[in-house]
Amino acid sequence: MTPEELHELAQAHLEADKKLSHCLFVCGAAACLAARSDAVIEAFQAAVKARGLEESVAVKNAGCMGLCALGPLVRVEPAGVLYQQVTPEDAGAILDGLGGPPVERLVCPTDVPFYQRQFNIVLENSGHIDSESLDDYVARGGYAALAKALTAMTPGQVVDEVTTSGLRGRGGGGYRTGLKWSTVAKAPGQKKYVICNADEGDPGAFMDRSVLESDPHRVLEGMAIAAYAVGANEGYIYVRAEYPLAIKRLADAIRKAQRAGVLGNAIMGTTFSFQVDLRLGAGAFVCGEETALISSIEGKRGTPRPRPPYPAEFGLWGRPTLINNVETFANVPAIVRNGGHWFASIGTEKSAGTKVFALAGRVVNTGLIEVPMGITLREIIYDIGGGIPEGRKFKAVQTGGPSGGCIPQQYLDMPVDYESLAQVGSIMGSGGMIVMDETSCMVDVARFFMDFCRTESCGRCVPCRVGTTHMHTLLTRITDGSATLDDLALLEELCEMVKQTSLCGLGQTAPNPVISTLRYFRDEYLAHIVEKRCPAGVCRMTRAPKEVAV
Amino acid sequence: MTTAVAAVSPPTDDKRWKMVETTMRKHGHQPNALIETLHKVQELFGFLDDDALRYVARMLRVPLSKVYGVATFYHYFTLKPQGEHTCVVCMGTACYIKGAATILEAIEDAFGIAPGQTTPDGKLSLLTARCLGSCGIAPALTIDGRMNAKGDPSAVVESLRKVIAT
Amino acid sequence: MTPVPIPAGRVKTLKIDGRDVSGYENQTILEIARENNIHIPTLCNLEGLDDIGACRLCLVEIKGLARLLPACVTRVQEGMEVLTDTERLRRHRRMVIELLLSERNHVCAVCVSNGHCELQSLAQTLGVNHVHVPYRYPRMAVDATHGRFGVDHNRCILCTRCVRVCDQIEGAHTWDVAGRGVEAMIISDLKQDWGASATCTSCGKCVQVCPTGALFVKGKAVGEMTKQREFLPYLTLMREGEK
Amino acid sequence: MSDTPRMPARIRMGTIWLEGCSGCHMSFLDMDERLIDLADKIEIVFSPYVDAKAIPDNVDVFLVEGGIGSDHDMEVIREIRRKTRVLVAFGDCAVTANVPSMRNGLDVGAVLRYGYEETGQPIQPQIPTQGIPALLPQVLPVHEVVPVDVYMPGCPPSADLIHFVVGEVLEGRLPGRGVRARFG
Repeated sequence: MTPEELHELAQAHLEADKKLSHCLFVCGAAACLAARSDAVIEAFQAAVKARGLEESVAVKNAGCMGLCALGPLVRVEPAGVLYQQVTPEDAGAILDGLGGPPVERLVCPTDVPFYQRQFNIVLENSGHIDSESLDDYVARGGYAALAKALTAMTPGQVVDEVTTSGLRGRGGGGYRTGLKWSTVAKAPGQKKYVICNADEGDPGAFMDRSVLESDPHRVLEGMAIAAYAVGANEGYIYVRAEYPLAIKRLADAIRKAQRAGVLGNAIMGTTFSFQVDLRLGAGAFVCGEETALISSIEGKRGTPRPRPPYPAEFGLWGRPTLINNVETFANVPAIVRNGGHWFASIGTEKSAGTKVFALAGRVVNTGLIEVPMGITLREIIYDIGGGIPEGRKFKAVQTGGPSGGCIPQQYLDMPVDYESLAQVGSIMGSGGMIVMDETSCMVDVARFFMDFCRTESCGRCVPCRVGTTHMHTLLTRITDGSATLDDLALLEELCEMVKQTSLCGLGQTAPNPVISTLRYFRDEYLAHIVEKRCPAGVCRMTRAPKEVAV
Repeated sequence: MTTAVAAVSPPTDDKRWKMVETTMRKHGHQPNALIETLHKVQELFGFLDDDALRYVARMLRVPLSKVYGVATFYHYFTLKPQGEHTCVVCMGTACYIKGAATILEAIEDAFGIAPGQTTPDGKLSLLTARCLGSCGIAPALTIDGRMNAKGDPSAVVESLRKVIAT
Repeated sequence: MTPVPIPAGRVKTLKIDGRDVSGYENQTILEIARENNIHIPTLCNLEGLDDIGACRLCLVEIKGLARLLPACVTRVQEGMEVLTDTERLRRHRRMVIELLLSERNHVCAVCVSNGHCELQSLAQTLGVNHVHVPYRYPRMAVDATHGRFGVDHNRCILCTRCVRVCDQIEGAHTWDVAGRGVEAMIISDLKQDWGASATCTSCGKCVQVCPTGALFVKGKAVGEMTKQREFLPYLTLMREGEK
Repeated sequence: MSDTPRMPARIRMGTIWLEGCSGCHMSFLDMDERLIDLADKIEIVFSPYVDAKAIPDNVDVFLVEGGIGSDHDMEVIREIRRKTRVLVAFGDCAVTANVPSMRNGLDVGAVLRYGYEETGQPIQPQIPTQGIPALLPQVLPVHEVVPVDVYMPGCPPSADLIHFVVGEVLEGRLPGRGVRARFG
C-alpha cells in the first residue's frame, strides 16, 4: 500500500461509515470483558439482525472507554451517548431508542470532570474504533505518520522531531526518548533492533494492557517510525503472557499490517523494511529491566547484567538496541503527525505531553485516564476520580508501584511531573496510581511491596536477593507485633544498603515504598512497634507480647 | 547438527508434540526459541514434565540444567500438573487494597489448599498473580481464564463450588 | 584476533585511592588495582571466568558519580578518581558478608573448608564478628550421590563460579541456577542427583573454584578441604593462544 | 551499652555455658600461666569453675558460652543481662548459635523423636519431659535475645583472643570491631 492508497482507503472507509445511521462501540477490553461485554456484543448483533438493521447500524468491538468500574460501556455514535453497566437484555431497548432520546436509566454522563479533564493523545482512538480493524485505525489518521516519516523526512529529522517534542520514557525512568533514539542511531553496526517493552509488571497498572487491547496498530506504527529513525529492520514486542487478549490483538494487527504493506518488506513502496515479532513474557517483573528483558528474548533466565555497556550500544544478540515501552511508542505517531513543538506545548516544560494513569484503589471512579502533565494529584483524585468513596478520609496515593512511594495529603496540590514526584520520594513510574484511605495500614502496604520485590528478585546479586528477604521479615515482625526499635533501625540500615549496592533497578528501588512510608507515616510504624497497635486495624498483631496487646 | 536433531523422537506419540515441533521449526530450532517452546508445551499439556524438558533441550541443543533454570525462573511455567479447574487470585496493589487477601483466605479455608496447590481430588488448583491488569474492577480473579470482577469472599467460594460441581 | 585478556588499546591514567596509576582502556578497575597491589575484596570474581558483578563486594566510589560501581566489570577511564576503601564501602561490604552468612546455614566449625574458606576469611578481614540481620535457617539438602564429590547447599553462596567454570572452561554445562530470588539454587541437569548426571564429566573444576565448602571432595574431614585454582588462568591463557 | 564502662580494681566476672559444648571454657583455661596474673585482677563470682549456685547481682563482666536453646536458657540470659555491665558473647555458639543451630531448620518434635525413640535400640523409648527445660523451636544467638557488648567468635576462641578481650575489658575498653577473629 502506497501513501496514496492509504489515503484513499481512509477516505473510502469514512464514506462507508457515513452511510450508516448509527455505530455502536461496545468496549471489549479486559475490564468490560470481565463484566461480560462479549455477551453484550452478541446481543446487539442478534438484535440488529432481528430488526433487519445490518445496513444502517454497525456494532463494533471497541477498546477501553476509561470508566472500568462501570462496565460494560457502550458508546453510540454519532449521538455521542455513553451507556454504562449495559446487560445483554438492554440491547433491544438501546437499538429501539436510536434516533430518539437516549435510554435514561443507562446513560453515563460524559460532561463530568472524569471526561472533561482528560486530554487524549495515547488514548485518542480507544473506544472510538474497532480494535481489530486496520481500516478503522487508518480512517482516523493511522499510519499517516509513518507515511510522512518515510516519504518526507530523513531518519535524522524524525529523531530531531522526537527530541523537540521533549518526550520522556513512559516506562518509569523518564529518560529522554530523543536522546535514546539518537544514541542508537549513532551506534555503529549494520544490524539494530527495536524492542517494545509490553511486560507491564507493576502490580496496580494496566495502561499498556489497555492500549494494546484497544489500539494495537498505534504501537506498531510507533515502533516502525522508531525503526526507521534508528536504522533497525527488526523488532520485538515483549508482552506479558498474562494478557491473552492483548497478545491476540497484537498478533492479528501485525498480520493485517503486513498484508496491507504498512509493515514488513518494502513498506508503503519504499525501500524500508521492518519485521515485528511477538515474544511472550512468562511472569517475571525483573524482565521490565532492559538487560533482563533482552536476556529473556534471547531465551534465557531474565537476570540483569551490569550496565554499561547500555543496550543502545550492546543489546539484543550484542547489537545496538532501542527499548521503549508501549506508551512511549504510542505517543510517537501523534508527534510525527503534529510536530514536536505541538507535543512540547502540552504539559510542563520538563515533562511534556500527557500521561496515562490507571486509577485504582479507594477512589470512586476507577479506570483509565489520560491527563496533561502538570495536573495536580487533587484534580486527578477528587475531580476526575470523584474522591474517596463512603465518606472516608484520604490517606495516601501510591505511584510507581514497587519502585515508587506513597504520597500523603500535604502534597495533593503538587503538579504531577517527573521531578515533583521524585522530590517527594516517589516516581512517575509506568502509571499505576493507587488511592488509599484510612482503612489502609501503611506498614502493611510497605510489607506488601517488599513481599512482591523479594519474590520478583532474580537472585543474582546479594543485596537484593537476601536484603529484600530480610526487610520483609522485619516488616512482618512489625505487622505481627513482635518487632523492637532495633528492628526498625536495622530496617532503615538495610534500606540504605540495598538501594546503594543492588545490581539493577529492581533492587535499587525496592526500598522506596518503605523509605517513603517511613518518611510520612513513621507514627504508624511506631504505633505497631511501641504500642503494639495497628492504627488502621489491618494488622492482626498476633505475636504481640500479651501484656501490651490491645 | 541436523542429524542430531533428527535422531530425537518425542516423549510419546501424542499428536500435540507435532505442534510443539512446528513451533520449534518456526524458530529454526534455535536455542533462543526455548521460552517460546516451553510456552507451547505448557499451553498444550498444561505443565512441563522432565520428559518434555529433556525433549525440548535436545531439539533446541540447550543444556539440560539451562532448560531447567529457565523453566523455574519464570513463574508462569509450572512443573506440576494442574487441577481440572484453575482459580487465579490477583494480588496486585489495587486488589490487595480492596481485600484480595481475604478472598484468598476464604478460598484456602473452603478448599483446604494454599496458593500453588491442587485439591487432592484434582478438581481445583489455586494460584495467585502479581497483577492481572484489571485494577479498575478490583479485587479481580479468574476462574478457568474467565475474569471475575469485584469479588466478595463468600460469592467467590460459591461460584467456585458451582464450577467444580459441573 | 586479539586475545581478550591481553591488555590492549589506549593507555589511560587514573587515580586509585590517591595513587596515580595507569592501564589499558580494556582493563577493569579491579585489574589495575591488583597490578598496583591495591586490595579490593571480591567473591564472585575469579581470574579466568567471565565477571558477572553479582556479589557487590568490589563496589567502589568514583569521584563525581553518585552511583557505586563494581570494580570487576567497570573499565578504566582517563582521569577517573577511584576510592576503594571508604567507610561507606566498608559498611556495605560487611553487610554483604552478613547477608550471605544469614542466608543459609554456615557452620564453620564443622565445615570441610574451615580455615580455607573465602567467605570465612573475608568476614574476618572485614571485621564481621557477628551477624546482626536475622538468620533464615532454611532447610537445605546435601547431595552425596556423586562418586567423588559432594555438594552441600547449606554452604552455597550462589556466586555461580561452578556454573561458569563448567560452561566456559569444561564445556559440559552440568550446573545452572534454578528458581529465583532467595529460593534460587545450583542444580545439575534437571535438578537430579549429581551422581546420576548424564553430562557431568567428573572433572572436578567446580569443586576447585567453589569459594566455600559447598562443593567438596568426599572423604575430607573438617578443615581438610583445600582448593587448587592455578589451573584456571593457565587453561584460559592456553586457549587464547590457540585461537 | 556503648558507654565505656569504668572498671573497679578487681572486677567481678561470671562465666556460663548454655547451649554449647564447654570448649570455650576449656580454651579459657588454656591461657595457662597468664591465669595467675588475671587472678589478681578478677574475682570469679559465678562459673562452672566455682561453686556459686545463684547468679549474683552486680557482675562486671559475664562470658556467655553457648546459644539460647531452651526456656531455661532464655530465663538465665535475661537474668544475666539484668545483673551484668559487660556481656561477652563467648565463642561461636553464643555469637552465631553455631552447631546447635543445625536443628533450626527441623521441627523440634521430630528432632526429639529421632534422638530418643528412633535411633539406637532404646528399651523403653520415651522423650524426657520432667525436670528438663523445654527446647525452643530454634536455638538463637545471644544477641537475638538480649543486647551483647562484645562478640568473641571462634570455635573455640583461642586463648590469645580470650586474653586480649579480657584484657581490653579490664582496661575499661569495649573492643567492638577490633575483635578480628575467625568464625569456626
